[in-house]
Amino acid sequence: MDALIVIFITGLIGLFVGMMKKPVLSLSISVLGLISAFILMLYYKSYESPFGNYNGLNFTPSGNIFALLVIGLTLLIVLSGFNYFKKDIEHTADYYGLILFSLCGALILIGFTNFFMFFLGLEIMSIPVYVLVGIRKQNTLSSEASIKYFFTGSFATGILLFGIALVYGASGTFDLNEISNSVSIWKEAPAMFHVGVLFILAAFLFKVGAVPFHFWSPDVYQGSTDAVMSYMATVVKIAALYSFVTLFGSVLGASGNIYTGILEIVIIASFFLGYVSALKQSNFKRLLAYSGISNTGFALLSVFTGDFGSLWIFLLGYTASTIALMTVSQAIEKIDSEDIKNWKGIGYKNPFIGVVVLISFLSLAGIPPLTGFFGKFLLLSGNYQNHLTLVILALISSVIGAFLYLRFVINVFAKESHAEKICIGPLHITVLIISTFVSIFGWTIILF
Amino acid sequence: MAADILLLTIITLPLVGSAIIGLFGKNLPKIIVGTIATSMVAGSFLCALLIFMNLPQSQIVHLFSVINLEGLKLSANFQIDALSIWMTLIITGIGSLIHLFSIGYMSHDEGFYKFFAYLNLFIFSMLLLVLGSNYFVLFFGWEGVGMCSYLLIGFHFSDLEKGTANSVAARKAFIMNRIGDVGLLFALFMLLGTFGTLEYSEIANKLTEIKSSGVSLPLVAIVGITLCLFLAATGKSAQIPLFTWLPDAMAGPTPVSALIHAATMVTAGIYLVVRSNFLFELAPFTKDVILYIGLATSLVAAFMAMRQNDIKKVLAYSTVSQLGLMFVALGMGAYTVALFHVTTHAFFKALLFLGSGSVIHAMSDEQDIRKMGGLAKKIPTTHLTFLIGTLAIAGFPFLSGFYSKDEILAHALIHNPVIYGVLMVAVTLTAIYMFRLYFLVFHGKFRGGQETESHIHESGISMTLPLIVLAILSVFGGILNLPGIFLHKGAHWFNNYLNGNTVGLDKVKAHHLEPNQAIMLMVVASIIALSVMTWAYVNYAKRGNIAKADEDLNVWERLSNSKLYIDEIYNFLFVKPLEWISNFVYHYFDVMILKNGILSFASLIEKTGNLSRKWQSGFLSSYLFWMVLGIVGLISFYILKIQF
Amino acid sequence: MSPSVNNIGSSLDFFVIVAIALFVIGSYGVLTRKNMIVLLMCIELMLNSVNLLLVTFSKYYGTSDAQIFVFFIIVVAAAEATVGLSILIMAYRSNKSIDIELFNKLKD
Amino acid sequence: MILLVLPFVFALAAFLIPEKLVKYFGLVAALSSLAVALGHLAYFNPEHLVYIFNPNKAFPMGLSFKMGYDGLSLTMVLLVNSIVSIILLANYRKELAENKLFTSLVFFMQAGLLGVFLAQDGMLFYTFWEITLIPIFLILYWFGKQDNNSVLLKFFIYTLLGSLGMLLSFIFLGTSVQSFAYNDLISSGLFIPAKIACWISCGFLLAFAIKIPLFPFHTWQPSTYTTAPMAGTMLLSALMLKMALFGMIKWMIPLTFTGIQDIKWLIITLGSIGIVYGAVIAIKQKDIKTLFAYASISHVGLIAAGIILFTQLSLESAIIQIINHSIVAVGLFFAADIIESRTGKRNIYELGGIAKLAPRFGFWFAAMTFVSVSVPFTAGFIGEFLLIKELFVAHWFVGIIASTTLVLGAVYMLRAYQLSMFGAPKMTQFEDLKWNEILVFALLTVSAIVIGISPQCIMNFVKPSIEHINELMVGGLNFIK
Repeated sequence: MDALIVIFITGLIGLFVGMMKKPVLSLSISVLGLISAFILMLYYKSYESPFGNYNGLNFTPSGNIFALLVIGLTLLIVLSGFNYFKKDIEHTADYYGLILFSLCGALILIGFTNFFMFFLGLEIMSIPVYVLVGIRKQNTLSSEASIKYFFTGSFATGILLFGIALVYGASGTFDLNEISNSVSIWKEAPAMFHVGVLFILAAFLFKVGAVPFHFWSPDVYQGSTDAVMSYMATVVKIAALYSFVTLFGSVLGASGNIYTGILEIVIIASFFLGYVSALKQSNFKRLLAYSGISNTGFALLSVFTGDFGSLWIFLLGYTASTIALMTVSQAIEKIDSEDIKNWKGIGYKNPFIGVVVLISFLSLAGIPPLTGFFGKFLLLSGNYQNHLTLVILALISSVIGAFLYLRFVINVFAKESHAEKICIGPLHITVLIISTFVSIFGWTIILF
Repeated sequence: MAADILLLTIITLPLVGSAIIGLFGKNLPKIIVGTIATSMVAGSFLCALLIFMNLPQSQIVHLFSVINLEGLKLSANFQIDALSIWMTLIITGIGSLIHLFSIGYMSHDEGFYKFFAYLNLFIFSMLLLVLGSNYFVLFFGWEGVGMCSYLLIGFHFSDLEKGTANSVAARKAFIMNRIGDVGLLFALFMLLGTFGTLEYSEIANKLTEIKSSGVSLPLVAIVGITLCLFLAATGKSAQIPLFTWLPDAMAGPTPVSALIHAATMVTAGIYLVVRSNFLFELAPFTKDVILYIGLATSLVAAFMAMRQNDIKKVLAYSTVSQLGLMFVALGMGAYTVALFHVTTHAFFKALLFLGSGSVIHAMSDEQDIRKMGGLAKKIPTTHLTFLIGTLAIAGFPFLSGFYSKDEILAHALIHNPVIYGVLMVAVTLTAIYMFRLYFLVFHGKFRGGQETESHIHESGISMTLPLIVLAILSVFGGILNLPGIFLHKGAHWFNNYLNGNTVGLDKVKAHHLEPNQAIMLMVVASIIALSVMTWAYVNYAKRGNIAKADEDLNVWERLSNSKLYIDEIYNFLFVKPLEWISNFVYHYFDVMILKNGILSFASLIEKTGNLSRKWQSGFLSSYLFWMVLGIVGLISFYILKIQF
Repeated sequence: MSPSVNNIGSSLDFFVIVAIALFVIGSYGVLTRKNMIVLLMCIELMLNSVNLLLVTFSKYYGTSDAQIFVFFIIVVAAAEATVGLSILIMAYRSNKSIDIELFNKLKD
Repeated sequence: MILLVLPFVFALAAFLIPEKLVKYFGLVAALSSLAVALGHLAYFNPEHLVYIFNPNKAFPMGLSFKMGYDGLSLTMVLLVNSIVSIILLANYRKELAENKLFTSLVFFMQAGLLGVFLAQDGMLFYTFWEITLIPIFLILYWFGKQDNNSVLLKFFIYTLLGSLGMLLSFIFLGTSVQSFAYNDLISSGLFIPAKIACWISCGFLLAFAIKIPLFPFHTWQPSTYTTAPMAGTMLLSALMLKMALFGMIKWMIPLTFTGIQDIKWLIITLGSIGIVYGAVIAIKQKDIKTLFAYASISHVGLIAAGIILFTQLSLESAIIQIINHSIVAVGLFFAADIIESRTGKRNIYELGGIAKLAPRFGFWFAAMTFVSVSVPFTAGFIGEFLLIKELFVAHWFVGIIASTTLVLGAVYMLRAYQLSMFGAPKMTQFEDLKWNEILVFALLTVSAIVIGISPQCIMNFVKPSIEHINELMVGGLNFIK
């Protein structure tokens, strides 16, 4: 709870400091704020918070690790995006302010106990991102992306609210525990409740980017800048997934037989559609967007088991690789890193980037020694009992994914190419080292 | 010294010889290399002679065990008994003579040390084959001999015009032998299956136990084993199905053909049948198969030899037909008689090959008899020894060939007069083509080129000495097994020597002709030999007509000259289809179905990739439309679920 | 206390039906209309239909937390409207038109 | 523990060594790891299992990171270390030897392979199985022919698809037994219904069949072998192949014995088809490397069919044949590479008369041809003799098909040797072998002969571990006669 407040305050201060046109200062303030929030969140159990606690937000132990992950990731994003943000002096503080406010929304989403807080968290998270997507005013693509994101987003909010209203109508309360008790009491739930649940499910599938509702993500990812895209692909997705699993994993689990059938179809569709449509992609960001869709499909597997640990490991692997790749694409901004053809031979000419790209793609593909594999392994072994076909299809789709990633790695490591040596800024190097370290040794966390 | 140490020296001497020459031969002078090789083989001949003098009862020497699991015991142990020692004597005796001969013959060849290393290795593996006390060691020697014959036949692989032909012949020999080896392999497996062991003595004892205990004999297994053994024998001793490699193997240098295709390797098949006589006795069906195939081979080979124009090809076909003769003897169960003919045949065939070698050496590597003639005066010793060899093989009375052929004919008469008749035809054909060869080469006027005539010279002492020794042996070889009518107590010394000591031979009942029939037989044989000699003398020496050129050969002569087109038939039946299948399978199956199949599957996925990319139309309204459609899908799914 | 649409008395039905009708009209408007401002208005319409629904249910349950939720929804709707309009102006400045069909450059 | 860590250390150290010294470093490092392995061999008693890393802490999801070796895996470790040192020796004179990246990748590969053979835990086995895929892929990609992207992709994806099948089976077994340790997996009395057991063994089969490669899954192999650099082909054919065969002996059959019975005859037929198929295609091949690749398909089909019979004799002779196949693969591909590096041509019809220009090469290439045709006194002779015997005992018809390898083997090997070596020389000069090349050939031939003469030393070494596997077997049904 206090971490939330600290972040909010840093956001405000950052905005005011922005007026003094010193980008480094606003960077340092937001980094400071984030680190202190991280520490607060780490030891939130061991001290009595001065602000007292509000029952609308409580961070369960599993929620806690997710919050830590989210804050850490924002820290990395803020650091890696600094080179881009400081280009137009006046607006650097806006970037940081908006990202921090959106982070507050994400934290609320991780700790919500009733629909009330859930709706607020979702909106606080989404609205700043609408603005962030369209921040490059003069660029038509980014304005088009923000339009698409805004309209689909608000349409989904409308549906979500309609769902919440129906659920409220059926159960008479907004609080999750009471709903779950009443769900367990009803021997046969009223039709209105189920329709409401389905509407909420639809809104969630949109937010997460699963198949029937995935159309926005490739366009929006392509339109937004690298830093914003990495933020959307990691923090927004984690928060949405976590709330999805809390809601549908545990709370509405009792009425599970309705939506498991639908969810399976959605997962299988997102497996294959994501990787298959990424095969012919020539734009780097769209490729990552499509692979993001399939990885969401993988993450949704954890809804059946409601197992937060395996979801965490998987997301750790996925987000570490995405952050690393996006930082690399920011680092080699000079050669218009959006088109894959320009990536040819980069890895061979500067080996550090080559190694980072290799490890992150292998971790995404799920090659064993890396975190990505253990995430998938834990998810699959949790689900193989009653969803065997799902597991087999997951493996087959991950082969297509491996083919996709490998073709990219081959392109990056091509020997005879005209790419030249690129020097990378210190910030980028630190971010890359941290994320590669996480990709390689991240899985050892399951041993403690 | 104890027999087993002698035995081991016999085996290790050639191996040591080939190792020394192989490693250091390059920088040793030629004469030293030659003497080392010959002395090694002569040394093992002497040891064999020592063992032969005081032959102990058959004794097994265990060297080391290759494999011993509870289910399977295979060990390298060797055996001394009459059969193995006699074969060693032949191999090492004639082997040393041939080594002596090849010192002179190969003196101007730059691969000199390599040649002797391979020869010693060949003798070593032949000794392994013969001295082994179980089929496993026999199989070791069997394949080793095949390998060495490949190396030796393809020895002149690098000379410019005939190089590839030599290596193709060597490859053909190796593959044909390999087909025979597969047969031997199956025989071994079936033996292991039925008897659980590969030792000769143990198998023989098991057979006697089964026979005495009245339990029904595993007849099907035994017939199977014997047939596979016979298939192996045909591969190695060039019988009907697998004999085409022997004439082509003449591509190797002449001492090689002498050693391999007269004295040692070709006799391996007969040794195998004689060694496993206890099995063949129980399979009358296989014995008949051997009989008829032997008969067919001797006739066909004799016919082919009639019109061959290469001196070594004629001798090669005569070897095949003599082997056919020996297999006929084996078919009739006359093992010792077959072995006697092996011995005598080794003598005069080695003599004829070495003789032809010195003729070729004299004619500076010219092998076509149409370019020779009237060499009698120019190379007298070769001429004399070659004449003795021809007389011996043609069955001239009182020479070694006469006695051994007579024994086989006697057995044929007893067994079935028809076979006797066919054999007589084969024997006469042999006499005809041998005398034709002799008169064309040594009599009439010289048909070769002017400068080859000037070079003709009698070959050195190292080449003529073995010729003389072999000539003496082929004259007095017959006394080994004189029939009863000549001397009473010493008669059939060779048969008794063999029957006494080898496993299973003593149980074979020997049957003899009464004296007057034997005399009548000998008279008939000698009359035929003499009449053919005079006819040949008249036809070739007196009227002086020579072998016709290829164009004006009449029908049967063209058939005989072109080897009844058997090579072309084999090529058509086996080689061409194999190559066609290989191409077909590779192009259609491997490339078409498997490789392209998978690639097309991959491109299918990529096409769907294109399709699903198009689905992303870019219009906001279509996105929202698909969202609403998704929700409708969810609700309808829910409603359907509620109904059922 | 398990209310369902058909047995809580006729008065609630009318409000729910009106709310659902409003919601459907709003979503239909979002799908078909070309002009972005109209789109914004239709989204607002959907949100208001939800407010109506919430108020009727809170009247039925007699508790007031749903009504507080309605206020929050109105506040959020306002925030969204402002952001939406500013994005709209930005789009107009770069494309000189606010017709949604023109914005289809981002595709593959 | 040094046994496994050493190659990793060398791989990293390779980057620090200056360019000139890398090739000496490579040789010294490979030999020292071989020495360490021999050290382990010195005081190793074949009866019991030696653990080199045995943390007794209980890990989640049943993972237990146990590492250790018994007779069988120690032979494989020795094979890996010696073959890697021979590869580096063979590579000594080529310019690739100077390349730091190449040497470190080779040592990475060695570490992965050792991991596979030393793993006593299902997941660990699977992890190292995949790790080995990365270095070999990079070697093939950077040091192979330039335009081999599609070939490499097919190779990587093919093996990955197979290993995912194995992952599924491991997950199924591991989670139902609550532990991935080898001893628990193998001796858990868990009863799997026959149908599912068959699916599990099919999962394993998919992974191993693609790696071996068995008949229908082999299309990646010839193209990958031809485009790979020499060391890459040797690593692939001599060592990566053995992972699959070792996996069959140690993991596939014991773990899913009930399932294997249904697909046993399927594998035997696939193996025997592979024998004839590989040999027949090899007969008419023009490119010498593809010819040897198809030859290795034929050799390996026999081994795979032998292993599946799972009798004491067939397993031991399969191990001898595995060692023999490594020797043959390294020798033949080394000779093919010598021809290619000196004449630039690989089409045997364009070659000719090399034996006249380079007699020493002619001799040693002949020696390797005879070892591969399994002439007596070579390991191949004993291995093939016993394997064909077991197959013959299993079913006479399979025995006959297996025995065709003798004849067809002679046909294609001698054809390749004779077309390239004999006849009139078609090229002007072909400089003869240097000292390191002769040393490699000598080592290979001598080891083939030594094993050929006394296979008992290996058989005794491996026998206790096979009996150990059999005792631990589910239901302990003692079927090894």
